[in-house]
Amino acid sequence: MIYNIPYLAVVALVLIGLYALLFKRNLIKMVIGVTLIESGVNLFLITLGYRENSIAPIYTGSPGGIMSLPVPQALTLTSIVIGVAVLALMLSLVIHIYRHYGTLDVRKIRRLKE
Amino acid sequence: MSEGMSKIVKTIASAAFPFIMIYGLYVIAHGHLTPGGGFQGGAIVASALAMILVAFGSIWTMGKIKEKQLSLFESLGAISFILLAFLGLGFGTVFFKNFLVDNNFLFGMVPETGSTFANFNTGGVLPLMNFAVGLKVIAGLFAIVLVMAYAIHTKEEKL
Amino acid sequence: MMSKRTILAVTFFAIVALFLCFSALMMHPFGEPESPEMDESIIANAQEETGANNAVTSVVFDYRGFDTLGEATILFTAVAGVILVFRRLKK
Amino acid sequence: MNVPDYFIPLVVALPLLGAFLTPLVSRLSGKARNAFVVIVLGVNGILIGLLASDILTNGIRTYVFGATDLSLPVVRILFEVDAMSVFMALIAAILSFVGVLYSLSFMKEYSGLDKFYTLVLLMTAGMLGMMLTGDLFNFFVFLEITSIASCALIAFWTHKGESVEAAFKYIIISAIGALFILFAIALLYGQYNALNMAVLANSIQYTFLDKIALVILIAALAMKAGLVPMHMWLPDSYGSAPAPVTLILIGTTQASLYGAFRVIFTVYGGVFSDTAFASNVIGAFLVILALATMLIGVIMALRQSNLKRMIAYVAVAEIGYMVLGIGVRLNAALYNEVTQTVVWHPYTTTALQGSILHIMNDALTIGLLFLVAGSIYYATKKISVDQLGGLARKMKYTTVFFVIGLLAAAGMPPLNGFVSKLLIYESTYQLNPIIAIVAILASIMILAVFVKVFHAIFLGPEQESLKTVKEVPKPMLIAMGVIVCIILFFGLFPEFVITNIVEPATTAILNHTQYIGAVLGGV
Amino acid sequence: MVSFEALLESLQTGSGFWHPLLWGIAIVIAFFIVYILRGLGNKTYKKQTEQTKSFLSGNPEYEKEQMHVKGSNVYWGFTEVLKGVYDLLKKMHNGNASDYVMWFVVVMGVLFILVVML
Repeated sequence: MIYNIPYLAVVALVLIGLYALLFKRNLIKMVIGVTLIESGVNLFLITLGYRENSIAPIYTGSPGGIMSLPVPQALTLTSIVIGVAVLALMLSLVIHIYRHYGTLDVRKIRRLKE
Repeated sequence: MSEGMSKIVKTIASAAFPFIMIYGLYVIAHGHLTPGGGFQGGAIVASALAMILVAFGSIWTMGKIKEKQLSLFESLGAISFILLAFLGLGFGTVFFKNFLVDNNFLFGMVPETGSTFANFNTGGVLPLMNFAVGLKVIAGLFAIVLVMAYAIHTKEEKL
Repeated sequence: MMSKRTILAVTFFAIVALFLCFSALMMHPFGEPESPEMDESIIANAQEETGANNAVTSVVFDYRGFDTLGEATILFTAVAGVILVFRRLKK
Repeated sequence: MNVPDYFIPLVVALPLLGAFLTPLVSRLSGKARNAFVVIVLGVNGILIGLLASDILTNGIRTYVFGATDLSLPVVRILFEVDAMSVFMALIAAILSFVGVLYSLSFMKEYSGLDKFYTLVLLMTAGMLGMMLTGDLFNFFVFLEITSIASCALIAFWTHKGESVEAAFKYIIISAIGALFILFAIALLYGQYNALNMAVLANSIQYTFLDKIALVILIAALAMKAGLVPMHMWLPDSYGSAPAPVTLILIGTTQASLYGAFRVIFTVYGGVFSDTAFASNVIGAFLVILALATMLIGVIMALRQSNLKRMIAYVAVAEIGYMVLGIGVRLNAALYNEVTQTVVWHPYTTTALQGSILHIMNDALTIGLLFLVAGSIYYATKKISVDQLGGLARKMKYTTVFFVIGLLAAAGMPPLNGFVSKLLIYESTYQLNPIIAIVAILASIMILAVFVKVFHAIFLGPEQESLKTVKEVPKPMLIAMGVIVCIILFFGLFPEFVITNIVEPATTAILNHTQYIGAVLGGV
Repeated sequence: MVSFEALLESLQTGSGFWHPLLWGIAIVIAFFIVYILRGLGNKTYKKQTEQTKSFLSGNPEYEKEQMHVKGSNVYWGFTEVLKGVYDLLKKMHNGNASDYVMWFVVVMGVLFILVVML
């Protein structure tokens, strides 16, 4: 049980992000929510790769001993870059939305409905 | 902000710029030996360029380099990366084959198993891919930041 | 007085939160992944297969190099998209 | 015929290389860029055709990246191509090639075209990667490529607030979906320490965490595929994107649907062939959602006045038919106590055949209708149905194409929509007559929608404001004609298509042991 | 490569069959019947008489432009009857981006209850 605290932190991050997406009205805050979910997933991947008192999987001058799993670190690297790309595109769209609508309130950005 | 920040900031930024640059290039170059690699080092160098952008303002920076050239650099990096993969198909047998390892050519050596010292001349195509990805990430991230910072100042005309 | 939308959102948000917390408690204990054959074989063979001391780099560029190609492609896509969105519109 | 192994990665790598080269080529001239893009996509289509002809006859093939042979445990990314994958890849090839051909003259007067073609190529590469890969994380990466490229293309007309708004909604939706998919992949990885679909399908045990992962994957992929009630992003983005982009967006939506097929029938296929109850529950839920999708799609389409939004709601309704096949297959699983196995009625296979064939038919017919709507916009600069009328005098070819498209989309014989819908009706009638009745009612209402559109746009006296309308230029007509030819072929020779393309795909998607054996050597 | 007979097989759908050419033949026969019936009625049809004019309960006939029914007025009665349904769907289809995410959460929660609890 006590060993699952990191997973609970992951779930908490994801849920905070979902909360921001569901109940916040500012577009910037919704973007922050998306990035929170993304960081939660990245933390989850990194958490899966950890082993008890292990070292980084790098042989250069390594003191020896068991190494932590390398694959989740690679996946996290990929996921971080993907998150950067999505964030850049979302923010540039937010800039354009502000130019067109003059507001960032998600309830007023509803030209497309029904 | 379009004029950039005060003289102190500009001076310190231009003083710190080369050191951050060298550190980022080091991280890129030693990606196959130490923690780091193309993405991390590229992010460091791009942050140095972004510091210059913040200090001197986007108008001045856009005067120095256009986003067209940056996207050109980026596509060059991407092309070299995918060409390395195609060379694996050519020299080796399959796509993404590490065709340089263990043939005593460039980066061709193989370290002995276990804890070793850093030997730069190892890794096969990995260092080359690191360079390609580093170039790509530098150009890409800086292009994104530059374009977004420049777009704040230009009033878009409504059509 | 909460609106219908708030009630619906809160209810199902709570349900999803409940199940995600359960899944977090059901995970294997932190720090003891069971039977990682794939990563063990990578750690064992990374040096002589890829010639790199950094196992993470050998995973990123050799074992899962195609993912890295896709990742670089995603950055390329984002740059192209941002430049497209902020392009000068023809009169 | 047999093709060499390197065709398999080349199908994805060629559009990628083309996309990276497009900024350099567009430095030369616009014509060179257009020719380059058309050549790249044409060659890619030829490669996909050869690969498909090989796979459909000789069966499943795998390709390992970075190693000549596959060493266990599976540490490398590998492509695993079976008949279902090449079936989807054919759709992607047709859609992307026709879309580029159409946009040669449709997009001519706009700026930023080099980035446009780059993103189209990237979108194609992402779709093909999603369809051909055998690795879950690789699937996620290509899903993100497709999402980002299509989001940037939806926002192409940045001078319209609607386009930017639709793009923002799309990127929010796809980011959430992709992140939850990654969460589910991480759950599976943490349990089985594998990312390969075949390895996961071999070692899956349907524990609590597997159920969580299954739910998240189904929900996220259904949202990306536009299932009610998660369909609201679809009319927005379809309605406000340029027409060729909309054509390719249909392909991305169906790539997500293919992901749902793959997850349900391959990764969790062993589970559903052991326990009937779980598959019955999920199947019932999917059937209900599919019926709701049909009805809400057509009912909303009836009151639209924007032409493209109307067609987009009809596209939502068509998605219901595809999901109905999955639902029927899962819901009709019976547990046989004597043999301790799960058995299916033969009509469930027929239903799945119908829905798989309907994927192709929907791509062709709805794509054709979107192209016609785009050419009406190109000719008149109007998209509202109320401002149009009497165009049949001016745009003869477009009128004929629209008639063919509406008859095919409404499932009128002898066109292709009728064949797949006939299979779906007859098989679902044996499960429950109400389902078939609702499906028939939905397609009748689709016909009503399009009769309304046809009357309002093409018939009637010619309007004063539309005196100067001319027929659209040649490339657009050629692009629409290509789709019409394929539609007529599919409609006139149904048995040939089903025996040679659809049945291999259905057997491949249902036979998960073969998929596992191709990687793990018949474990 | 493809034999022509392979193209002309009829589709067996478990409990029936479908062949486009037979359908085409049926259509042709139907056209003949319609043509014959039309010929029977055609002799009692006199052109250039007021038999051909449209009779709007004595009112004069409008021009063609005003006679054209606009797109959103077609099926007016249908949308009137289904007004309740349309009000519900309008409330559902408000273009609020966070509602889109809310529906995803709703479906995920329902699936959680269905799959994990049962």
